[in-house]
Amino acid sequence: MSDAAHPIKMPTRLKDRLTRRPGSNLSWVILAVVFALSVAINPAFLTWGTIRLQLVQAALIGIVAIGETLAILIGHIDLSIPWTITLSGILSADVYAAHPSAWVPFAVVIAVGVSVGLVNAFGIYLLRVHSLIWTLSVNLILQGLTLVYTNATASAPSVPPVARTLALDNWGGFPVASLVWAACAVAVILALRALPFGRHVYAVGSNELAALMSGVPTGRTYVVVYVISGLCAAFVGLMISGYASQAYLGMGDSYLLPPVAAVVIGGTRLSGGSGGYAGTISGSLSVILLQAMLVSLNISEGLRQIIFGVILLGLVFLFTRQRK
Amino acid sequence: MGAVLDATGLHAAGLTKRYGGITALQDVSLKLVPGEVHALLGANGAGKSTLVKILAGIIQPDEGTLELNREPIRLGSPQAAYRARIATVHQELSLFPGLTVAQNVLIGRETRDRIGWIREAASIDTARALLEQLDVQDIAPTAMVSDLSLAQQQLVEIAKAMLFDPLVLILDEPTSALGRSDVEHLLGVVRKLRGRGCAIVFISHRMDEITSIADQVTVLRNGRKVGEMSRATFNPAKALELMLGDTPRHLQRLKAPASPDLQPPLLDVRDLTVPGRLAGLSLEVRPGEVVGLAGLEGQGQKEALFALFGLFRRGLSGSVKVRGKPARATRPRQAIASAFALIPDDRKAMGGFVGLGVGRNISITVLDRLRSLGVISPGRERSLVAGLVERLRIKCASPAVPLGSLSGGNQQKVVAAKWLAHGADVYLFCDPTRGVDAGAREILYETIHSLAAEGRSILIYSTDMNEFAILCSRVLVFRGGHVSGSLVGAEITEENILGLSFHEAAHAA
Amino acid sequence: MTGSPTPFSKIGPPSRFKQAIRHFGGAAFCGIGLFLLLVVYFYEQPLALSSFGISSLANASLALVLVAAGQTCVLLGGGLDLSIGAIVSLVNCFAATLMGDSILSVALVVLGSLLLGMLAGAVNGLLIAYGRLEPLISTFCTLFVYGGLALTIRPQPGGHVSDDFATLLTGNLGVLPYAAIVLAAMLLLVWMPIFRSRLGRFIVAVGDNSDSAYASGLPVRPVRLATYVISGLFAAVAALFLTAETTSGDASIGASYTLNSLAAAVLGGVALTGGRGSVVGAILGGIVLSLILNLLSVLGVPAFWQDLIEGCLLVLVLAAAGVQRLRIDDWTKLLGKGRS
Amino acid sequence: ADILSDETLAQCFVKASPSTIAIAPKSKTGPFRIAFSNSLYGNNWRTEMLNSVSAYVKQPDVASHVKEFKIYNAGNDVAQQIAQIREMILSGYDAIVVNAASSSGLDSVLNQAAKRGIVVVSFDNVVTTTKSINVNEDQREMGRQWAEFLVGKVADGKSILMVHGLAGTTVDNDQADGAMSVFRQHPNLKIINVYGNWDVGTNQKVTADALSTNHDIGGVWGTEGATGALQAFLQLNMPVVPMTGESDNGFMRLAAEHHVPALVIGQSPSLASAGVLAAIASLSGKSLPQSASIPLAPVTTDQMKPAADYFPDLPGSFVTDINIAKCGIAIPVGAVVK
Ligand SMILES: Nc1ncnc2c1ncn2[C@@H]1O[C@H](COP(=O)(O)OP(=O)(O)OP(=O)(O)O)[C@@H](O)[C@H]1O
Ligand SMILES: Nc1ncnc2c1ncn2[C@@H]1O[C@H](COP(=O)(O)OP(=O)(O)OP(=O)(O)O)[C@@H](O)[C@H]1O
Ligand SMILES: [Mg+2]
Ligand SMILES: [Mg+2]
Repeated sequence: MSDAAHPIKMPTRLKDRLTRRPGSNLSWVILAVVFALSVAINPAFLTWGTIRLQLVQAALIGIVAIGETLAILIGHIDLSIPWTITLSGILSADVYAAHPSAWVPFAVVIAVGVSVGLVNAFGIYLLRVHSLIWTLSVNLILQGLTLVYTNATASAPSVPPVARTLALDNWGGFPVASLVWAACAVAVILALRALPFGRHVYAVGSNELAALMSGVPTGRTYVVVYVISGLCAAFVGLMISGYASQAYLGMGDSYLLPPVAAVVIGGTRLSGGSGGYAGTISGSLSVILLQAMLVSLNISEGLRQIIFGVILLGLVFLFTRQRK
Repeated sequence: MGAVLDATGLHAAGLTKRYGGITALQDVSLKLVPGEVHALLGANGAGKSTLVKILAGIIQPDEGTLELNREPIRLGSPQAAYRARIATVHQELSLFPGLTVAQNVLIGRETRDRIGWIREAASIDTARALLEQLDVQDIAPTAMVSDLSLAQQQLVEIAKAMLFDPLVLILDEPTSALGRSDVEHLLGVVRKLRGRGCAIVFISHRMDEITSIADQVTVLRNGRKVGEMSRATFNPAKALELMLGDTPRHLQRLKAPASPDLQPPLLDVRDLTVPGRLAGLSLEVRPGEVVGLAGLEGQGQKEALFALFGLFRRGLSGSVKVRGKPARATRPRQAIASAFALIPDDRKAMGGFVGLGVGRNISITVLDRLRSLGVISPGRERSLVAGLVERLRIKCASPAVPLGSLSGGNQQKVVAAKWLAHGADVYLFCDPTRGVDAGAREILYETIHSLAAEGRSILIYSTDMNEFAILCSRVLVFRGGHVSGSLVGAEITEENILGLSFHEAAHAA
Repeated sequence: MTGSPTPFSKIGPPSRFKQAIRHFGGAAFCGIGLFLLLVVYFYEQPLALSSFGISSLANASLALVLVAAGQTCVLLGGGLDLSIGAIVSLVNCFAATLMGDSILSVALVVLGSLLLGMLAGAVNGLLIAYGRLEPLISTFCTLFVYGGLALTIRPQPGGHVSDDFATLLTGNLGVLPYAAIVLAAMLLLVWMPIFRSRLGRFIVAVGDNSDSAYASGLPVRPVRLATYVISGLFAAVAALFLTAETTSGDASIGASYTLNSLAAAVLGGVALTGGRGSVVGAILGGIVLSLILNLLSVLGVPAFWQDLIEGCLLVLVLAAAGVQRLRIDDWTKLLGKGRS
Repeated sequence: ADILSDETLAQCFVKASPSTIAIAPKSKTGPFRIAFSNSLYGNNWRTEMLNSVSAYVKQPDVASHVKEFKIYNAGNDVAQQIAQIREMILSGYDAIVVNAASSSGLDSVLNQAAKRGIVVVSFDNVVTTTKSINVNEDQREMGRQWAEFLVGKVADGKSILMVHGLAGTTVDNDQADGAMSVFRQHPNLKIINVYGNWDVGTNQKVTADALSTNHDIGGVWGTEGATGALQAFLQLNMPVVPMTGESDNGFMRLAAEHHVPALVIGQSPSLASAGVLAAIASLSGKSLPQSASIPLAPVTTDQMKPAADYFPDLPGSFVTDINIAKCGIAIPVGAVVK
């Protein structure tokens, strides 16, 4: 109707992108600012050694944040990551000690990740419990399970060699961890953009009822999202055990909220249905740089926390303000 | 009653509102006079709701001024509008499902005792009195709003507006969700308020309502005022022409091709029952047939469509067959697999993804088919989307803009487009033209016509009785959850439908 | 068409029973649970009925109960407060660091603590209501800020608390523990007046549907702000009580209260999505939760099993609530967000 | 053997300072009911502590004094620990042995316990009330010895990286104070402070961060979790520097393997057993110092012997010094690692 007055304009994709998604572009700007700040505070941040180190750290957060991004995109959250990491790290070291063969760590990662994902999806999709509190409870159960299983002592003397390769080695000058991260990132970005699964994720996140009524397999989407999230966390558990050369209790404790922060800084909205993994990449790097910068400032723990909180707040303020 | 509006009333001048590139309203002036019903006419997206939102203080105009009783006023917030005694019933209802009717009606104006505590009993009395003023007897003030039907919620919303003893009452499409008798009721209420010296803004897409109630008519097109008529000069045909622009349009009866009886029924439903909602529905629909589900609001028509589409998770009994194969569903995916498609009435809640782009809304049903080498081919997606946008004349800046930024009618077209893309044997239309303007309505009619011509079966529920006469070859009239009679061909008239709605047919034709 | 029959059935008020279930279902559930727990507890520890035993129980649960009530206020308004535990820590450190022995100093510190709690809540509220940030993420950020402030005030646990203040809050008057009196006072002097007045109604309305609230002309932003200020106040009182109980300040004391307050609220039937629930439920939920934790120790449950049991319990309760929802036989009701 | 011989007790419980007063014994007839209140759990040290103390009370010499021994775990939650201690008071135990979640937070409830005639012993994270017998290793001295070791090995003008434990805890503050008392006399050494939270991963991360931004680190003052600090050097292929740390098996193993000059002084998990010993002694009528120091047992890299000081077959996180010879506490490794 009245096509003359409002012709269907077909703007160039580039223009589209710039006007429609200021969030994810802004997150790279912020990363640049954080990086510039780090360098100003300590020029050593410009050395390849430091950058490489930060890349490994960022890879750990970044891979975990794949699952977190997906969970947040479907309008939920995953806070069961810390003890999924710990359980998988400890279990893979343990089982490997008993059966030292190369595929064992991966089998453990898959078993842990898939089971945690299924339990999460069960509570959140089938029972429709709020994901925040369900995943926190699952986290508590995993903590209990780990403690009961280990009798609160990590017992394996060493970690599988593949864990060390993943976390410590370099290939062609690049840390293996960040190469793995890059590969995962490409895969997830492609999946979100070009696979039906990706469209399903956005559809469920923006209106689950409408998704159901459009024939989207909503249950399967939940399951896949949470299983991926479990797998990412379990895999990172293996990597961290390699990084520290041992699996220990509480090794995932610092992975509760930073992944959420990375996702949010990356411009994905917590209400679901909008955002993507590209932003999370810069979000992960920003979070890690911020942490490292605060360490290098050599200030009291309390002040460091305050600064982290305030800076995060500032970033969130820039990115996630609700429209209304 | 408090002070009344003096004869100058509310005067809006030169209102302009832009959303990014779209000018939703351009230099529109409006005079609201006490004791008059001022109707706003316009196609979907003409800017009616935008104007309403400005008067309600929800949004602020980019340009323009407002004067109330010759004093300039600024409506910076909804509170400001209420203080000026301008009360609005929005197109999208603004109720609290978790609160009772009385709590909803009196929200923010509760009766309180000296220390400021709410006196529930007094509030309930006030709410009851207000509902009685509106001649509503069947809603208890202590009922939960979530238990009410849409029509009842609409009345609660009006009662809520009445509490402000408004000088200006704005009703944005109050009748779009109502059945015939509710509409009559509501128009009666509007007349009563007019009699009390209220200035009323009334928006509707139904010409007969405008004819019967409006004292003044303002016609909008693409955000501009294109005509003004008084009761005396009002002429529906002329108004339609102004609304739609130069393109001449003729609504005419679309005759579905009479289906040869030899063809086996595409859809065969026997004794379909949903406890408490649908009592034993049986029907057969042949390819190319368009069957209407008529009756007063809330008699099980919608439930029938929802039950076929798998929206009831349990309790279904009876049989459903499509092309002779069992097709009873407890999940929409099952129903879709048996070749059903449902175009729902509640766009926001069920139809679309307001935050996602128009293109993505359309392609969601056919992702598998758009794949090449496993990934969705952007080219194929783009051409599919572009084709449907053009076919249904969806008005949007680009297929990438979010669905939520489109006007209601265009959103509805997007929802239909999604199912045209997918294709189905049986199309279920649930009040598809609710709140849709004449132009879009015609496009939807054409679409239904062509679907029938292709040999699909179509079931339509509508709150607009005229639609059955235009579209259907057969109409089933529902009453109390079951079919009370059916009409064929020339029998399909408003009178006959209403007759069957109220009195059980002695013998179904 | 005058005299036409009404096309829809008359909608009467829901039965009293249905209404009661809607409002107090969670509370009733917790009440039953509480009763069972108490029976087991008194069976295991008969001395629990002594005045020392009763005040022990009351003291063990009061802080969580108060924090849960504060959290409930925010939840009812459609928000969420992850920083509430950090506010507890902050106020605790503040009070234990500045308190002297004179009555004047105690009074000033108590007043200052309440103000500090409300200020911290107000900052949350301003960020969310006026800064338009998502509650989850912004209170996650302030969690660090308040926790960091607490750590800056008190890098190591310690401080001084007046003995009179400590005994006044943690002792007992006959069999009646002061903790119960504090709770009753908070409910009668703060909660009741708010929730019987317009503000309380607005809080529930905003939590139910904030768009409607805006369109209905309710002061949505001030109401949101108010929920956080109130929750800050409750957190501050909880912190003062903890200060009296622990006679010291500790920057990590509040850490466990965030999840536990959410869990208590959910146990008590408060919806995490806003607008539904009662404070009675949250209070009972808080008592049940702390009693369970206590009972696990009394029953000699091996240490490493405690987390597991606590977690399983939570999941079971959540699942029970979820199974209720499974009985909804209509997809549109089960998933519908836009309910208008 | 008599675990309560005067000689053992005198060797084991040394006055923490000359001004330390003695606590009058509460002589009762045994065997005794002893409650054990632990705070945090879930790290290796605490687990070994719980395992070793459980094993200790089952040793025949000890068991004859103990009628009931019950462990309560509060987690790092003062209020929860207070509730549990109130529960112990109600249940009428003879002694309460506590590893506190907060140094001053338990004072009031422990005073109430003492008022009811219950013997109160605190260890590791000790409490400030004087009604309790405090048993600990001298953390300040430990920090001081580590610092002395480094000062002798690091060239002037270099930096020393102090990888602290958990900010704000008494133990961390004491260790740091002891260290600073030495470092302050060497103003030419630059001190860099980071917090490793006593955890290997965090140690590794903060050390790696510090290493990549500071290139003149000549020594690492590390505590629990120093394994991570050492691994950071190895991971970055940096030449190792003199280090200190606690008795983590992994740290000692790596130090021995890579010939890192290191000084290891451990906080023994068997402090808990020493606490139980103190409780039994006090109940049996022995007078003890109110604040007692258990003798330290420092080891340097050149002194370490496999299977005695460190264990190639056990996990890196195993805490090695589970015996306190001077207190007569000997726990078999098998009882601690399960
Ligand atoms: N928030 C918004 N952002 C962008 N564009 C908007 C927004 N709200 C309205 N518009 C645009 O403004 C125009 C007028 O919309 P409006 O809702 O006023 O139409 P209407 O006349 O009420 O239509 P309908 O009959 O379908 O309700 C439409 O083109 C719509 O797409
Ligand atoms: N100019 C256009 N003509 C026709 N269809 C378009 C056009 N631009 C986009 N679309 C379609 O509109 C939908 C939404 O476009 P959008 O720009 O979000 O895709 P996109 O940029 O590929 O998304 P993303 O980059 O997040 O994967 C897509 O289905 C796309 O194919
Ligand atoms: Mg409109
Ligand atoms: Mg409309």
